[in-house]
Amino acid sequence: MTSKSDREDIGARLSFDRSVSGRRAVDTPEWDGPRAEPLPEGLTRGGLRLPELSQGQLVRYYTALSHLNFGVDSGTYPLGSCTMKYNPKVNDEVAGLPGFAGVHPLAPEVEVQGTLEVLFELQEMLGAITGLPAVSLAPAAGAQGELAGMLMVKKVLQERGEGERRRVIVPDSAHGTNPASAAMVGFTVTEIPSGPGGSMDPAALERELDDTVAALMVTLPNTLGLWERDIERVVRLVHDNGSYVYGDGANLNPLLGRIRFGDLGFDVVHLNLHKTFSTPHGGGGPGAGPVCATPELAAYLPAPVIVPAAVDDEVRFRLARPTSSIGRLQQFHGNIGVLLRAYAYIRTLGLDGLRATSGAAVLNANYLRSLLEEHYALPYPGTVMHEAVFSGARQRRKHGVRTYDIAKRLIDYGFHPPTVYFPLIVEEALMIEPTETEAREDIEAFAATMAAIAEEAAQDPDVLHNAPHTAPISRLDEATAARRPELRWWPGEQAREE
Amino acid sequence: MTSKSDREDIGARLSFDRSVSGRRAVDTPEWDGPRAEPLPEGLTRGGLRLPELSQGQLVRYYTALSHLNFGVDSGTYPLGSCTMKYNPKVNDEVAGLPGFAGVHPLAPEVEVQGTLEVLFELQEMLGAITGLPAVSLAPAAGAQGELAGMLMVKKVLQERGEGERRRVIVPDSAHGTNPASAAMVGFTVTEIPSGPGGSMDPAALERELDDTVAALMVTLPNTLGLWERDIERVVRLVHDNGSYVYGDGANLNPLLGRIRFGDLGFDVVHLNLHKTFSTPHGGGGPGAGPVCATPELAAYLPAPVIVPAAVDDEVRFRLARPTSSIGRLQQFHGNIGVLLRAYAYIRTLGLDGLRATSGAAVLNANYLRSLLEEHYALPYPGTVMHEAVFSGARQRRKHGVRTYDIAKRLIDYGFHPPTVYFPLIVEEALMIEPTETEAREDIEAFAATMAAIAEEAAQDPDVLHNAPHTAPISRLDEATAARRPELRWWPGEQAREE
Amino acid sequence: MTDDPGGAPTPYIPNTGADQAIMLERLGLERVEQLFDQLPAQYRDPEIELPRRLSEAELVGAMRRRAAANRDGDRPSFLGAGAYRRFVPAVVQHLVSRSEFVTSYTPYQPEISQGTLQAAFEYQSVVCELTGMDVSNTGMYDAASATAEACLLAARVTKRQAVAVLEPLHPHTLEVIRAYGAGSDLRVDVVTSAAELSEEHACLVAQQPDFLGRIRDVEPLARAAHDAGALCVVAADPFALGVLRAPGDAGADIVTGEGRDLAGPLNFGGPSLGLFAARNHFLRQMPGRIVGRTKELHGADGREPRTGYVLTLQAREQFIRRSRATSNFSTGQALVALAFTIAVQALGPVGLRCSAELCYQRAHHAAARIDALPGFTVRDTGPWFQEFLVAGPLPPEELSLRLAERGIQAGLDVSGRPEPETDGALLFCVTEATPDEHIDALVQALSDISEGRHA
Amino acid sequence: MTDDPGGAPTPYIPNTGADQAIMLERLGLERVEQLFDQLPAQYRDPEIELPRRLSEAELVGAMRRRAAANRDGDRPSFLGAGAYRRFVPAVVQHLVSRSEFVTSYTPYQPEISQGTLQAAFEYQSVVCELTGMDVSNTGMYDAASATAEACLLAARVTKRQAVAVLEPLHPHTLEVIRAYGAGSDLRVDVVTSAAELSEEHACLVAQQPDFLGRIRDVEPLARAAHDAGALCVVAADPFALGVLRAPGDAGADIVTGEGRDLAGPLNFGGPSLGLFAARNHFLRQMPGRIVGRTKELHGADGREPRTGYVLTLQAREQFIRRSRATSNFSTGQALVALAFTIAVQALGPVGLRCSAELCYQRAHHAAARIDALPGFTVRDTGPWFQEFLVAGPLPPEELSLRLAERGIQAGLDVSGRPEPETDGALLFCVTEATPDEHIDALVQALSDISEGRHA
Ligand SMILES: Cc1ncc(COP(=O)(O)O)c(C=O)c1O
Ligand SMILES: Cc1ncc(COP(=O)(O)O)c(C=O)c1O
Repeated sequence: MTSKSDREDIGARLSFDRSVSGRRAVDTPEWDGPRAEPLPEGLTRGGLRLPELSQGQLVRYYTALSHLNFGVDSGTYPLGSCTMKYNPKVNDEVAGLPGFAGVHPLAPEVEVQGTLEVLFELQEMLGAITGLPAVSLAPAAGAQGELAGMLMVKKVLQERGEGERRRVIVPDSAHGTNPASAAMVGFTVTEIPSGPGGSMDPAALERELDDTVAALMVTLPNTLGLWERDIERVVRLVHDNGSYVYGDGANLNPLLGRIRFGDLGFDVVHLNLHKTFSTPHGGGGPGAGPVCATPELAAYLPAPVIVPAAVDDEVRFRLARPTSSIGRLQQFHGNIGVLLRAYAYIRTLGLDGLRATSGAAVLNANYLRSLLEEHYALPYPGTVMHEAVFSGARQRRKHGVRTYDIAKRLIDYGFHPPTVYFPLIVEEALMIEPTETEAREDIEAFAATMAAIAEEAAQDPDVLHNAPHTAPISRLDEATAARRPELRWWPGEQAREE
Repeated sequence: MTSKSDREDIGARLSFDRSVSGRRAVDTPEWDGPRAEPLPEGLTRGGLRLPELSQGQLVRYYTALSHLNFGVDSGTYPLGSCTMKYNPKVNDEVAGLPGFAGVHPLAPEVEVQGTLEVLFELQEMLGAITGLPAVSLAPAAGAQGELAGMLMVKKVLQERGEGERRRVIVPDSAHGTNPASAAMVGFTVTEIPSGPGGSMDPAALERELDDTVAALMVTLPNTLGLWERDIERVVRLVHDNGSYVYGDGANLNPLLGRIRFGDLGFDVVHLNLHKTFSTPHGGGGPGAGPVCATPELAAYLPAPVIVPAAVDDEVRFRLARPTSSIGRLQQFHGNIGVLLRAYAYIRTLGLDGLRATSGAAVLNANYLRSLLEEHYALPYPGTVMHEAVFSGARQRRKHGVRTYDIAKRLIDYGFHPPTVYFPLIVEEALMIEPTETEAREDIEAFAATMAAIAEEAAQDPDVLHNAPHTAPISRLDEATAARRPELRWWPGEQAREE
Repeated sequence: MTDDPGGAPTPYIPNTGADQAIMLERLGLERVEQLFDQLPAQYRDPEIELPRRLSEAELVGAMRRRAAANRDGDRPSFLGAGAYRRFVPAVVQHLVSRSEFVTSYTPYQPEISQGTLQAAFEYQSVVCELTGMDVSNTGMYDAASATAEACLLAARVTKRQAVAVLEPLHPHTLEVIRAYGAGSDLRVDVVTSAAELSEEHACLVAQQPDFLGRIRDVEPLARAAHDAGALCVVAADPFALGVLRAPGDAGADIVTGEGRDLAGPLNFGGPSLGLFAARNHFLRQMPGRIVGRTKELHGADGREPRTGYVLTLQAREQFIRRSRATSNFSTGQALVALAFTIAVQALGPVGLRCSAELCYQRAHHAAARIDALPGFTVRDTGPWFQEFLVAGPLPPEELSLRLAERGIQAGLDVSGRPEPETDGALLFCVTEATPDEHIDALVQALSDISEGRHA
Repeated sequence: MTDDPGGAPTPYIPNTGADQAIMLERLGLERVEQLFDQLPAQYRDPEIELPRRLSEAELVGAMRRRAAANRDGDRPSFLGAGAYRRFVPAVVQHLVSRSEFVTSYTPYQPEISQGTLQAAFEYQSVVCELTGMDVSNTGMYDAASATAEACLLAARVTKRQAVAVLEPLHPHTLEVIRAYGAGSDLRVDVVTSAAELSEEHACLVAQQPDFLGRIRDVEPLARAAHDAGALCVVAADPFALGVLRAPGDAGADIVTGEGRDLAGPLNFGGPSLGLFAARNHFLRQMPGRIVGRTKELHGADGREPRTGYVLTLQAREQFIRRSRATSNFSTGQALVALAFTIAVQALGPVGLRCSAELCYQRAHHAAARIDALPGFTVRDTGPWFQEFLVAGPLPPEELSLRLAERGIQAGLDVSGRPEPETDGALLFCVTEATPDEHIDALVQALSDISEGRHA
């Protein structure tokens, strides 16, 4: 605890501002051997403005910053689409074993067989879980997985001589990375409206399908937390059109052990290991976004993939480059630390544990849905999968209270707010994903708080408008931040000039 | 951050109260081999009431508890006599190296040479620093070091045939462990009053010296933060009386590299490694309280000590039992983790660094003293060593504000209060030890706050009486806690019965 | 490292030469050294021989080299005898590393120490549940010193000047009782049966399981002690209490124990943690710190007073009662107690029982395999938990050496002891954390040795 | 593990059978499976072959075994080529392990994310200072993908469809540029001199130090790029920038770099961290997240509004602009960026310079010792930082194997490359963190090899 931070303007004093010339936080060794010729002057730097703090001061500063943050370990964090679940500490521990942590990415394969074995087994397990047996673990996050998948589609089409297929169809409920990834690959994005039930409208899809269509990108369950009712028909339509079905598998959590993308006919899917498979989110990464594909597309996977070596080889696993690989997306082999955690997670759950996980995640979401339904509008009623998207439209219209205000008010009650204003197709969206690691009583407490806030919205809307009241800082001026960006520390005078 | 904890009655809900039957935080392996004969019924236990929480719930609970605590890494913690300084993180890291952490205390010596080497070198270094070359690292804390030292004195006297020496003289400013340790060894404690300057009064000492006196226990610098002005004379008097001089070396920090107990004629001294040599205090341990003695007393040291092996031995260091050892004080060899940190600390400072440390500690204390002198009474004026003991007597008499209130008010300003009501000889004592790791600006901020509080005491004493206002909890009913002790969780009904 | 003479002298000291100059000026001084002028000049600034200062990177290198000079703790080991390798859940290290716990001290200011205090209350509750006792302190140095303190308590309350300790007891525990006892001029009688108790004895001390691994029936011991007007002190392995009868239920008055093994790695034996729990009756005679539950004096902003925790019953303690205190206890093993608490709670009632059960089964299975080897016998002297006596075709010392050649740490050589069953025997230990491969390696090595195959 | 069928199914799921029953009842259901009824029945609950479930202790054992199957990272290694072992101060790991940092996500709610946000602002400031740039994002996946994104940015702002990459460049970086470029149908021209630039090129990409370890003079490259109307993109090692001229001062428009090495251990290459900084001018074209400083809208309780940090300029980003975003960037490498920031700030201006200087001196000293060995030459082709080309008496591949037999990881075999100086050469790397003993071992091994002594 740092009670002082409640009063102090900690944000006004960066480490740079706390710096006193001559202080230092660590000693570094001195060179006492013969000195090499100094570098030519034109190549060396002048000054370097970095903060000078004693070690204790640096530790206090960052410890105090940590106290301004809310994490999953602080409380319920039902941020929809992000699967903010509790992540087992043992997975962090084993991922950090010196034997794994110490190895160089270009070490000869014979010297990294332990890591390669884990990665190979993880490929196999993800292939088994998705039903798409060709797996590359290389992408660093979901968005890079999408990029990989789209590049694969582009390349296979080019090799098939269908380079003119340059359109990608995306439902209007899709996560922003979907259209952005398609665009990065030079595809034109066609958004199609969702049907009235929240699922894709096969008719709308059919209208768009023609021989310019490279692929459909579809999120399953979709970002409304709903199962795509017509997914089998949709896949068939797309395939019949000679196009590919790309699956956004970031929402895999509710499907674990229940159904497989491969069985449904998907061609290529990315997963968000940091969401489903236990890497804590780190304030925004690192993550991992493996791509899983059909055997047909295996040759296009990003490099590297791990392959078993020939039987008589002295090594058991090798790094390989698929024959028609789209190439590398990173200098080395991906976010290994995240992959180790995912492996550990699957090993400690097994198939039963994975099924229990999806079951508990879906049950929690539906229980929450049922508790909240009377207090907030649910534009797409019925059974949800892992999350439920409510609308604050009623509160807005009746009481002039926005979803934004509801979110801020939740902070006062010790909850992290849900995702808001996404998906775009829901007015004043409140996208709530409890995950399987919240207890029944946590969900009930959250629902009770949401109900109390709905009541407050009616009785005393200003308490919402001015929320949060108990957070380390109150509402910030985001408009000015964007209009007159101040993006880095400058020394005293320069700062004033800016 | 857990903003909710500000409002919630977290103390009312122990892990036991959060328990739900059937939850668990870890999986343990199942035994799938053949089963041994079950234990006879009379030897096995019935139920076991322990909380059942999911792993995430357990983590959130203890994370929330941590947020209710203030540590050195949270801010200035000038708790006198405790040397609450910033402790380098690298020392924690190296003490935890698996090579050190994994070894069994009864492993053959040949298999633990790395640890024994460190311990041997640490003995040597502490011997060099104190000027008392015979060192045992075994005692687990300062108080156990005192016990060891007193047992040594008792034993050597017995062996000298002077078992009738059964009195130990202790100044009235001494830490409570001093008389308590002497008493545990069966000595009668005679307290002598301090002189008007805060140092021991040699005349008062002389009056007590006779052939029933086993030893004098003296703290250097003493608990008023003062150098004992007549220490040389005092030592001479005690020795001339055939008694031993025991040094409480818990306050070694200001003497590092400046002067040595051995040179001053002390016979045996304990150190508080956790205070001076960088083990963080852990909410109250573990610590380490080595005893350092003259060669005369070496044979009496507690076991084990580390000795170099014979030159032609295959091992370099051995555990040994001094010939007339008082024996073991613990089952094994002491708080090794603490000893490793002390070793690391001394190695990274060297003699220059140690001197810089004592210099900075003493300068900080005197700077603080000079800043506070006009606001609070300083019963023993003049240069202090590592800490300064003020008195809140003026505030008490004039404004009805006690030192207790001043301490609580400091919390509101983000500081840990100093030690209060100790030493007993200062009325309304405020014992302030900034340590060397506080920056000049921290000391100035603390002094300014103390000045502001003195002002508040005059203007608005109730703001002090009701402090703290911003802490996780307000003043607690300590009287009822002691009168009707509630010392453990009981299940529902039983709790009510109690 | 900056060579600017005005820079801070170490990374841990913020104040630079410029800072010091400002501070000295206020004090009317010119050099820091002047602050030490009152120290006797003849002894000032001695030349002290210390090794040259290392930078952080150099320190890490030096420590790694020394750590590497230890035998790798991951190799097979069958040493127990008071220190047991246990499975400690990963959450433990994670939570006890939080700097709010690590860098605070004894919770003198409860308003900003509720984390430490409430956790200590959890600890006391856990220890009471495990041991079947009414009250627990917040922990002591280690099991042996806690047991010695129990003897002192018994002597105080019974006003008797002797204690009886029941063999087989860990010889180091006995030594510690003797050392502490020497202070109070307590006679320590080593007995082999509770029948040897007399009216002179303040208490009977028994280890559970005993030093040779056997499970004791505490009830008759407690009865015998009480019959002699003495207390019954049981030094129990808290992990074994996952399956064994709580000593309190069997009549013990004080239960001590070692908490280190459940809290983390062995660390060559320390930091350790002494459990100390007793019947309510002895509360005000207990050594060590005790935490109590209470309420806020006033509810803030008109709310109900909230629950909080404080150090309590301090009238027993040295800083109040000085030479009449119940002990000299001050700094304890708080962080280890926190780790112990979290570990036990992470295991929970089911996990602790299953782990202890697994330990029992695995040890017995290993013993059976060894017993089946030609030339080896496991001495059967009643129910045991995790340690067993093995006699083989070679003298114990030689057997140990042969195993060491094969990279295996043998059990402790107990062959010199008075108990007949220890004749020619090593005390092997297998716990829930002993990997199967290690047991396989041991069985293989023993069979190789007995058949004269070379390492 | 509890075998009570009503217990929680895993340690991570709190709800027990009883909890589920209550929840199901409210939903009017009987079994959890019913919630999945809408999924096509024919594909429901497939049999998936996964290895059997492990308890925590078993997992740790399994992972330790696999980790042990890797070569020990503490043995001598002279591999660099884009991943460098560095001294990382201990405070880094300590601070980045704080769960408030670790278990939070992208700071969408600034009021309870100031820790992440303010630290990101520190990061942006540090990166700008090191690179000499005006603005930085909060970090990208790795240096190579950040460099590829820089090419895309250059193409967007220049509206040109080709980029020029200057050899020697890490071949993997080149591959990544090609892969990303394939998306935008960007032509990637590999050039060996800035003179090959033309009006078709959106940018010139140069590595600093270059792939073969030499230090580039960025100024003429930037001039050449600007003369061709192209941007100058420099992929720099941020550690080397402790002594090297900031690329921004030499005219670079965008600077990328790899932050992993200063943030922690190599981890087989990842998690990594891509630095991305640019001139102000390109701010609104930048990919990735950006944090800005602002004030509270209203000061609480009549106080002055305090300073806070927010994600800003989000109009560039995918979740707002979707297919017209500057990139698809979402989850990044925030925790690595935090570690990088703390490491650089812990070193501070003096420590970073001294460490980089030490790296330079140690590498040059090692090179000189190798060069002095009969049969070995260090190819001298200008100033270099920490990597150097060694040609020996054996073909590179064989030399590597001989060193491997001696437990030494040789430098990278670069002998197939077009540059004449790489002929028959290995690229050795020595950093500030390479222990002296390792260098001694290498020199000894090389001399043994050249004299035909056996391992
Ligand atoms: C549905 C969906 N798709 C894709 C992504 C992108 O994944 P990442 O953030 O790992 O790049 C996310 C998460 O942000 C997501 O929720
Ligand atoms: C002066 C003095 N002596 C002795 C002690 C006792 O040391 P410990 O708490 O380590 O037992 C202390 C600290 O509490 C002390 O400050």
